[in-house]
Amino acid sequence: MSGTPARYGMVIDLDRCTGCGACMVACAAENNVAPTPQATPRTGVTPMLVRKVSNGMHGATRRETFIPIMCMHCEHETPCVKVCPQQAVEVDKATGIVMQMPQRCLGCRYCMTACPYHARYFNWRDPVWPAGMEKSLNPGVATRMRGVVEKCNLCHARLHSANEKAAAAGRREIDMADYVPACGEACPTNAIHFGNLADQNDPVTREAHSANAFRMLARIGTEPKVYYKSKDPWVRALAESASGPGKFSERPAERLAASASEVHHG
Amino acid sequence: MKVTRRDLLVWGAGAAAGIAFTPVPWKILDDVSIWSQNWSWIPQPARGPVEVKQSFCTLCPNGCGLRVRTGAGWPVGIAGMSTHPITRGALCPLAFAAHQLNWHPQRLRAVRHQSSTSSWAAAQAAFSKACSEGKVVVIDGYAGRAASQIFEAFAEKRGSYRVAASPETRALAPYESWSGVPANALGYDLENAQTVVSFGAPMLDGWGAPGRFTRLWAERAAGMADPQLRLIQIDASLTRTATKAWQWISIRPGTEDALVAGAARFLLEEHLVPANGPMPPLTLVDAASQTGLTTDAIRNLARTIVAKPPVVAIAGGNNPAVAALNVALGALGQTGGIVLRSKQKKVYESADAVIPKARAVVIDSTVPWDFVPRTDAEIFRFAAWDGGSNKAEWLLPAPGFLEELTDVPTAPTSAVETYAVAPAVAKPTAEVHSAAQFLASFDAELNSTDKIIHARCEEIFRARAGSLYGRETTPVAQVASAQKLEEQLRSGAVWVGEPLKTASLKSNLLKCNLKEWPADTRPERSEDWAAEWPAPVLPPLALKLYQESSLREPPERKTV
Amino acid sequence: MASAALTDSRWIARGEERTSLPRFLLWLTPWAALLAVGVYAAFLCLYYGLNQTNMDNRFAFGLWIFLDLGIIALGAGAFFTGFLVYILKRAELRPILNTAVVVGFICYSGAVAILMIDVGQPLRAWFTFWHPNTHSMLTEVTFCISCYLLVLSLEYIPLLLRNRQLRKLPSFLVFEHQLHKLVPVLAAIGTLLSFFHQGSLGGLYGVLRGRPFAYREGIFIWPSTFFLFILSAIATGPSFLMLVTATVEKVTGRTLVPREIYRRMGFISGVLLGIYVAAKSIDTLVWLNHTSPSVGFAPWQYYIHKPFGTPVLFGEIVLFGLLPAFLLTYKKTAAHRAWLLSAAALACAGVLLNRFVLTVQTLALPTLSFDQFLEYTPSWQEVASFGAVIAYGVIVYSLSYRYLPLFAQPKGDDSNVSGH
Amino acid sequence: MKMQRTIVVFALGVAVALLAGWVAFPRALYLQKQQPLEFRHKTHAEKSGVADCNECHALRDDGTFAGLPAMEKCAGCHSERIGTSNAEATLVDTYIKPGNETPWLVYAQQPANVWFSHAIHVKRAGLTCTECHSTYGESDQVKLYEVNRISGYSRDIWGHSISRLRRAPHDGMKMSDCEECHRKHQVEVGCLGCHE
Repeated sequence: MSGTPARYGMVIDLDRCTGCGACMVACAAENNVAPTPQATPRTGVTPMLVRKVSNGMHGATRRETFIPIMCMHCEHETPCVKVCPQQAVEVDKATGIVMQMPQRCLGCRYCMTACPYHARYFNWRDPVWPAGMEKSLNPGVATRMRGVVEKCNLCHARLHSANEKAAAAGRREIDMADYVPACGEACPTNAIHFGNLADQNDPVTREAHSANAFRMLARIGTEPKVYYKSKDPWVRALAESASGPGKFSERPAERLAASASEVHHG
Repeated sequence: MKVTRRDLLVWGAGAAAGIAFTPVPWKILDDVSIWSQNWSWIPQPARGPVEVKQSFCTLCPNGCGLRVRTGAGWPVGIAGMSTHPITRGALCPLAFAAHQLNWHPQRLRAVRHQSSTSSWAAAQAAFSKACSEGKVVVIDGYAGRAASQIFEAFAEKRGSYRVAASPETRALAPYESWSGVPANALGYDLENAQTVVSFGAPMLDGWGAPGRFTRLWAERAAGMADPQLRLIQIDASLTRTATKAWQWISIRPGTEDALVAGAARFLLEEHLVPANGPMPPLTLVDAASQTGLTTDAIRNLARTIVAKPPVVAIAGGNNPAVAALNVALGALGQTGGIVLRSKQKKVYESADAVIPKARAVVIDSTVPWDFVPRTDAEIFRFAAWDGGSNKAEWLLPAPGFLEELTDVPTAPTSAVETYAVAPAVAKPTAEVHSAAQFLASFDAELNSTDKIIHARCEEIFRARAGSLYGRETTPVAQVASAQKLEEQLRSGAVWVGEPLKTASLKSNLLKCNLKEWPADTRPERSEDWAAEWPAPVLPPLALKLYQESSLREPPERKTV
Repeated sequence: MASAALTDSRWIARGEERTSLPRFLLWLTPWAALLAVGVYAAFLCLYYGLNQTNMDNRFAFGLWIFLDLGIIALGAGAFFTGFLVYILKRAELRPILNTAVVVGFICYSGAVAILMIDVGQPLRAWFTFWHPNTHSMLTEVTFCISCYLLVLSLEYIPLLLRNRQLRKLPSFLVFEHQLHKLVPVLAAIGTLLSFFHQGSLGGLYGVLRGRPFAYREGIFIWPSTFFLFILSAIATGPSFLMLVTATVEKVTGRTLVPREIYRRMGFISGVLLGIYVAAKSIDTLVWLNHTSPSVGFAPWQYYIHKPFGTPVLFGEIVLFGLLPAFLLTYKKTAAHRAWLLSAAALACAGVLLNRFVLTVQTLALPTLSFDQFLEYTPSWQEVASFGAVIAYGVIVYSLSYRYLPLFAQPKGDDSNVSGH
Repeated sequence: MKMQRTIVVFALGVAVALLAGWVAFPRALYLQKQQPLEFRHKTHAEKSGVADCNECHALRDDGTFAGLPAMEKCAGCHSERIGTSNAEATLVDTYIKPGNETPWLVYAQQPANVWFSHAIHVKRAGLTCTECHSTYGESDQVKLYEVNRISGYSRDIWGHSISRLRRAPHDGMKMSDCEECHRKHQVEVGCLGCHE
């Protein structure tokens, strides 16, 4: 819409994340995700999902950290965009946002199998709010119906508002203060930094290129625009997969971790 | 001419061929897919103007600042109030979906008597009868509000007023008993502390005003190898706070007392602390064997604790040993320690489970749901949400989240006095009355909340101390009039009082003369954030945290 | 009943001996029941949504996709036989052509039906035609499968019109005759379409950059699985046809096609399987030593999660690949019907295992370093819908066998080839 | 003879289908609804001196579009009856005095998943109201409101021409109409540029 295309992205400082989950709740509220009593960790809709991971040790040497996982807004051969049969997913040229259009989606879930970050969610059932609670729905975000995929759209409703505000004020460029995704706004420790990676002067751009910054599964070459950073080498190693699945698992999976390290030895 | 079956077939074929050249199949195909995009049973947000209003969270006594977005007149989104001087825009996860609580399926929408639906008139009649027959006890959840004043005034004449203490207030109880200073006048000066030793307190997970310490930690500790604020977490397991602490000391569950005693003994013996307090009756070796640490580890911990003063120790609940450690460390009345924030607080009788002879007990909606008094009195319990099993004869629907005007007094752990006014942002979704309104209907002499807030504003204006934190920060001395001050407060500004001078603190107050080291007490352990959350009913979207992810353990509903 | 039986016999081709109507209905009953349960399960899925399945965000594809890939691979016999008969002029395979068409039609229509339940919003599925993403393998699959199903229907219609009663309608006879002339053209179109969708079904997984277990590097614009899928489908299609025909012979107690056809089909199947196994082995070696390590995935990590150990890979290549290829082509074993059919069964099992590994193992394996190996058990609704497709196949085939001249010589020769 | 009969019967089938599809179907598809009030744009422009659409259909300060004016706006003049028409009586007695909003049926109402910013189109792109809404603002009658029985959309979205082939310039507000105009003005917008 405006002159120079933006590349919105994030740097999430894992050393600051206390795993409180404020981003998850704020995201769900902003994006009109229904509270679903029947949902499980594998059937819920959590466009922002904080995962707890450990260094695989036990006792006093055990370390844990939290990783907010969301759509990484991949830039190169965006796996989901490439597979969608009916253009329900696209990379927006003006913003770099990987956009998911639930109204176009036919619910084939091919994109979900394509996403290495598991950042896509299927609406396994129609959203239901307790009677009256529909009044609390956030205007600017249409609710979804069952049978479609959804994911983080970088709080596009806020981008809309920022854009509209700019237009009303006669500006072409949005004021970045008007556009902060709900998760970044909610984070009590300021771990989520949102900015325009196309802008060399944006502090987020500098941070994304700092020594401790890394991207999940960077080697598969999808060029995510969500960066993480940590001073802990073991946390940075989470970006890789070669150290063996199961080692940093969320739930206690000693057996798996043990077998992985055995194989590693041999 | 006879119509044959063959004719019908041919006619049908013609019609079928013809229909393909009309809009019928194509328009229906299109409309049906549009129908599937707009199913009528799936609600969509209402259209209407969007506004932003400032208010304060009333789910717990900490009164975090909220920026509430409303759409078509209803709250549709919540964010932190970045101008709030204590929480600075940070909130706990529950706040972000709290606006949906008013439609929670467990919302109490009608008066209930002995579990069946009743009316306000019946409740009033019953309460009126009870008042005429005997004493009335009023139990408050957060003292110091305008409503609290109404409760106090009512109870003064007819019985007694008690306060159900929060875990943070309970942790201050030992200082209260040793110094005679009321616990609600004490606070932790975390803003100036350099070392915080937490014995199981969820410092980064909802302790105090949740945003306050997390903001401090984020600015002065997060990701730093040598942080300005050292957080040492003593926890049996790797809790949320422990994962992010500068140091995590893993001990056997329930052995905090022994660790405190061991560390304190070492500090006293080595004269690493100035105080000459009583010596803990536990050797380092005993402490080590109880906690499962080595003696060296305890020595190191002790040295680390005093390495970077000011230091303050914080317990997960009422733990006299931790309080004694603070006394030994000289953290009382010190900058960065435990400070007296106000001289004017009074000691309230703490509400415990047993209520002596009374005819009626009124429980305010701010009292945690798991508080169930053991009494023969008739219980009138106000609540916005029905948390299940309780022994109240009367359940009275109270205003829900942001449904009534209330004031927000100082948070329990704050180092400074604060005052704010939380305007109602949402229309009540049921016929509700607060306990204060209910009691006021029996006593014409009682002031209204509105009047008390007005009086408090005038009082602040007259005192000319502290500043107002709104869009900009204004010292009270520069505010033109009491009316202006009230206007500002009513539109979301926060008043913060002057911090009391350390010197004056030391000279007259906060001296704990410990005769002997407190005997072993099992500290109340706060294992789960949700269990200690005062509201048993969580915003429905909190499901994301414990059911749709493995981020947290599901809350255990406390049943009595 | 008698009159019903009388009516029934009017529909059976002249000169054919078929079992009595009650016996036939008895045979159909259990299948009809299975179909009914499956249709009910499918209704539940359409009415309440896919929460009726045990699929989830992590196992977004389940039993049904395995079914689709499996039956489409097995149904490849239809286009391949058409290709052999009409394009390569292998007239000796003609007796099996009708069966091939019916089997193909069943497999493809079954797959499309399951796909319509499997997508969350079937009412919007036509958007793929209106707003196609030409880069998506699924678009290619959707276009080709829909078109090929149309082709199969057109190929099935002449067969249908050759029913004794329908032949009485003169205009139908003309229509059938005209349509029949079209069949070689249809076979050519079908071959082209099948070639692409069999390939793109393989490409479906091969392009998944985010799933290094499935990801394969490209040859031209397609990942190697594109070609492997075509090869494995045409290799096992004839084997499946052999199995179907042999089963029908067993059930009816008749000899329906000349023995020679089995040997020929088996040989074709075996040779192609051999080529497939060789290609698959090369592909696996390239993937294990180059593709996967280059994106940071060590090959061993795919095989540490039981039950997906290296034996599965071994089974795919040797037990269900090399072994049947040998048995089908080696003269001594190919001469024995038992060996031949066992080998055909192994080949079919092999292609099913391959589709299973690609659909299920791909999703079960973790990608992020802190992910878990995932498990998934289909719900009864998924299993019942799966069963319904099989029941549907059996019913359609049974009806076709009973009322259509499946094994008759085409055009002008209505006598039974079986010599009965 | 037989062939002729077949052709006639077949043609009859085609004719009936064409008639049903082009004439009966559009009538059956749309449900006609009455607006709650008889409103005349022209009268308002002439008698009350409302010169600009903006005066009633205003942009708010944050750029959002208020759409139809709230009851307060009408009450500004119509706090008591002006004139003697039935509509006037209904307006004052049913809506203004009890403080109810008029339940207007909005012709150009887009579904919830569409985000259309008047501010961007009017202020940034400089479109005039009539470019999309035709000259309805100068009309002397309320239009008939028709709603699609299947999709629930106002007929103005698809447009009044059922074939959408030979349409009046402002007929239709479907996504393809938006796209057409965007293409014409070479403004490229992604899906979420206009969808919520």
